[in-house]
Amino acid sequence: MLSDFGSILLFMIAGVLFVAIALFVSKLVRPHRPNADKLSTYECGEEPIGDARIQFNNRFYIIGLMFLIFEVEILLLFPWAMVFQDLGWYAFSAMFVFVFLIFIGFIYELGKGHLKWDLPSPAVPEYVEGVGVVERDIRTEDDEFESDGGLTFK
Amino acid sequence: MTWLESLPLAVFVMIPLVIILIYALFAIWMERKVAGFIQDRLGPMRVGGWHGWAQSFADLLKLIQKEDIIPAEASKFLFRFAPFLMFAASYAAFAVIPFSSAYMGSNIDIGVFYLLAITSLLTISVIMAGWASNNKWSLLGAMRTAAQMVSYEVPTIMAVLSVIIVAGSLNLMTVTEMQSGNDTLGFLPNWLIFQNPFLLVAFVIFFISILAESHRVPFDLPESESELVAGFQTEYSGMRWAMFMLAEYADMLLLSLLGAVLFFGGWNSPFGGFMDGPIWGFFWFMFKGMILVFVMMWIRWTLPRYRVDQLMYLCWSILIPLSFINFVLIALWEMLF
Amino acid sequence: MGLLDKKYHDSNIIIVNLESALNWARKSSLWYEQFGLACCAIEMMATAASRYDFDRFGIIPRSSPRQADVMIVAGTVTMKMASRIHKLYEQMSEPRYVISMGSCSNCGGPYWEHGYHVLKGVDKVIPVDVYVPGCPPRPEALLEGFLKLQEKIMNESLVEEKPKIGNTIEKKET
Amino acid sequence: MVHSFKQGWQTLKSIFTGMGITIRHFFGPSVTLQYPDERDVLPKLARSKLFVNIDDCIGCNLCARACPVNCIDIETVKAGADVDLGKTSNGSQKRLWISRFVIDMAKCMYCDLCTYPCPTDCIYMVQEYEYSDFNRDNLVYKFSNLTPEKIAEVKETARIEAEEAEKKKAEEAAAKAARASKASDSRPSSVPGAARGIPGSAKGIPGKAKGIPGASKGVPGKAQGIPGAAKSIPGKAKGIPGAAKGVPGKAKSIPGTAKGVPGAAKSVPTAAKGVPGKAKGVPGAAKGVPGKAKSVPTAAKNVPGKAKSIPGTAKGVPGKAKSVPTSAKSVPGKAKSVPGTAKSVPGKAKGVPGKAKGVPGGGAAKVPGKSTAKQVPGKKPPKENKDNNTD
Repeated sequence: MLSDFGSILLFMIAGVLFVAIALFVSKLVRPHRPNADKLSTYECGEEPIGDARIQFNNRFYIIGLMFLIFEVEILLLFPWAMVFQDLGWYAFSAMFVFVFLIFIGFIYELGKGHLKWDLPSPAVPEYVEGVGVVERDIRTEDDEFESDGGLTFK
Repeated sequence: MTWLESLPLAVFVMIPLVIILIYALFAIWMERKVAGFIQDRLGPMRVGGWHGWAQSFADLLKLIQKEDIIPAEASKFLFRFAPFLMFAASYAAFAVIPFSSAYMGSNIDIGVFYLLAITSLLTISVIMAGWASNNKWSLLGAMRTAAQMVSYEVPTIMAVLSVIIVAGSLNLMTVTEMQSGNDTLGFLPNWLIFQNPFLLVAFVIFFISILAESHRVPFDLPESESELVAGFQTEYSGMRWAMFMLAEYADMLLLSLLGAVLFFGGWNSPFGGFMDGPIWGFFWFMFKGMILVFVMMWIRWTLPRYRVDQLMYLCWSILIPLSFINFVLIALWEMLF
Repeated sequence: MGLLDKKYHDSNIIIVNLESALNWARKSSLWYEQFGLACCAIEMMATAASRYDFDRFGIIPRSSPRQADVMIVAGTVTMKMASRIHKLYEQMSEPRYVISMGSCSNCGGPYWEHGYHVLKGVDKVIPVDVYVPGCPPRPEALLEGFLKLQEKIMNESLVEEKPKIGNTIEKKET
Repeated sequence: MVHSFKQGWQTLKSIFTGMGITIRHFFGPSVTLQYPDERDVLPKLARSKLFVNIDDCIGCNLCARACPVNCIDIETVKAGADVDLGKTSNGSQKRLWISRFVIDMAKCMYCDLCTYPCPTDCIYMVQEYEYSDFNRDNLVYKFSNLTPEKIAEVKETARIEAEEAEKKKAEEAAAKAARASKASDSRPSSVPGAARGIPGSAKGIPGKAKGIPGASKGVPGKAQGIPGAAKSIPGKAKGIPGAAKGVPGKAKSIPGTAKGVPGAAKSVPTAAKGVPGKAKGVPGAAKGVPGKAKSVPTAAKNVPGKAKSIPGTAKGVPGKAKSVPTSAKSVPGKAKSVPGTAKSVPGKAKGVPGKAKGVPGGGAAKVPGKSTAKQVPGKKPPKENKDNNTD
């Protein structure tokens, strides 16, 4: 008899097979008439400029790193969650300290604004003598930053 | 697993596939009907006769006929591979879902852990699709999706862990079985959501997070039509795109069913022993799952979409601290009572 | 080389049934590429809204041309837009259809004579299946255009000889 | 902190309020009109398809003139005096055969302006809006109820009648001129500018200019008052730019001013004008003047692959025909018709003051893909004219 993990493998194979069969059936029916225009990259009717694989913002990396930290923490929580009722207060307090420490770090990160998702500032172009046109941020320091507007922690 | 074990393995493995396919055909039709009714429209009415019941079949048959386009500048291998990974990952996760007291694909003891791990592959396939398409919309959509999915994975897992603390098992069959009976406060079913007041909060966190995990409105930034055309699916056409769609609906069902298992007693009948048994169990399980799916659709046609910074704010500044605090409180409750 | 690329010389019962099933699927699931260019787009939106409800026919909008079946060119096609329309049409996956909605995209409309900037009919850049007259057409007129398109799709065939509807129609004398 | 909770509470509250509203609509009635089964009742003044009750049409052309987009095309033929076409429903006598009444509904912009000027209310909008078609040509609606044979017949009749009437007029004019010459007792001069006009023939103009009774020519300033002599002076015919419709094989231009009828034109005796300021009032004097006809057909219809833009009139005499079809090159990647230089060939031109219809036989530059027509320089006055003058 197949082991339990064996049937999981079977599920994966079944998933792949299903996609393969569906695409094969479609291949039997669908037309195939490629041309240069059709195979060009869709960009709302414009000619795409340059490669699409551009650099992206490094806040994605920061989120990735944060996620990694939390996932590792969660990984440690799983076995703990299974048995903590048997181990009692000792296990609870140990994990509490662990979670608390990570949480402190998280709050620090949040307070520093590293998870803040920058909004484009409402800038107005303005002519400055001798400098030319500059874009000035009309938002002042005193302006209340909308609490839903960024990742600032207050 | 009793009489079903005698089935040939191929059939045994295919059961969730049949369920997913029927569900997807039904859910697509249902989504359009729900959208129609909420907007005072009617939704599909003409295809196939009664209330357009054949609409999904027509869609499927049409998608089979659609030409398959792989853009010239795309990375061909990754472009072809992404739908495979996406569907296979979401399908493999169904292995640990206990559809009924008699059927479960794989009765492993780390079921929840496995499920959460394998659904993370969806993130990879989304990035794969977005990157391979060589399209700016696709890449932006894929990056947003990745950020969204990994961010919301944390509150999802914290909410699930809260249930695990109470249940004390990672095997979903065990979790379901311990929720049988009708003893809570004398009349309520023994569902986990009634066991602990903080589990209600955990369920809210869980539900919000699975909305984001399965890219449903108000967190459908990956496919936000108004800004990103169709997100990471922009360059996909025909059957390849249908696979994405199917995987997405399967994901939605998977997470709803997970919610039903963890909080609403899985295949347990709400009436105790009444209407119980494997077949009824399957009915109740799907019923609970579909109710959650319906709520997802209901929310879809109610709430506007979040902005990407609001999305991140909600996750990192609200849900994650809240889920941690809630987690500790549940643990404390369990220690005290 | 799929089935839809082939043309059979004679039909038999399998082909007939297959083609009617495929045609039925195509006609029942017309996802449209939104190409609202001018005032007609408002009527197109109105058709999709609650009162007239495109979705009753299984017609829903898709943003990406890769997944769309029919392009509704709704509005004034300027010379600048013409090349975009052509490109987007090419980027749609086949089988694909075009509905020209309103006078402007039918033949230039009010600009047919002196409009230096307007394409005199979108059929100069892409093949149009159904012309919906009106300035702008009522939502019902657009729906009727879709019904006409469905009729046309049902007359498509995997067999060579069968003449296509549209080419055989005599000029109307009203 | 309190603020945050307050905000959180408000968020939840608004979410549940919203969901309450949507669920009420979910169970509420729908407003959808099941279109092919049900139909809206259109308001009375709804603008839709145009319809012409051709029995009531008197061919007055008012609707075509009112149309801002020129989507109505009417052609009429005069009925003979002895033919009774009947009356319209409001009592007007019909005098014209309507050989062509075409409305291009593809172009129509549903402004309803055509229905107001109609004296017999025969053009109106009907409540029909479903007439989409697979072929754009099917959106051109023809309303004339005459058969092609009938049209040919009535045209022939009209032509004969017109010729007869012309002859009659010419005779009258000749008689008048004869009387005038008798009265003044002068003979045709042989000096330059001598009229060589033969009543009723008035040739000397290349093309098919019809003879004008009493038309001849003289030198400006000299041959006045010569009986039977008319002067042909290089004149100018100006077509109204823009009014010329470039229909394949047909150019219609309505020179509003028709000053010095194009030489190619068939000038009506009564319109004769001598040299400005001098030869006025010569009875029977007509001017068949090689002229300059300028027409600017802006909206020549360009069919892919064919430039069918026909420069306006200026036929009959090698004149100066300038045509500037501005809307050339309309199809990206397809037919490019070179704007501008259509060849104007002396053709047939009928010029009636107020209305000149040019039907150039070979005037159309029909070159597939590119029209490389030349323009015949026609600035100088026709030779013949000069010769005549120096005679």
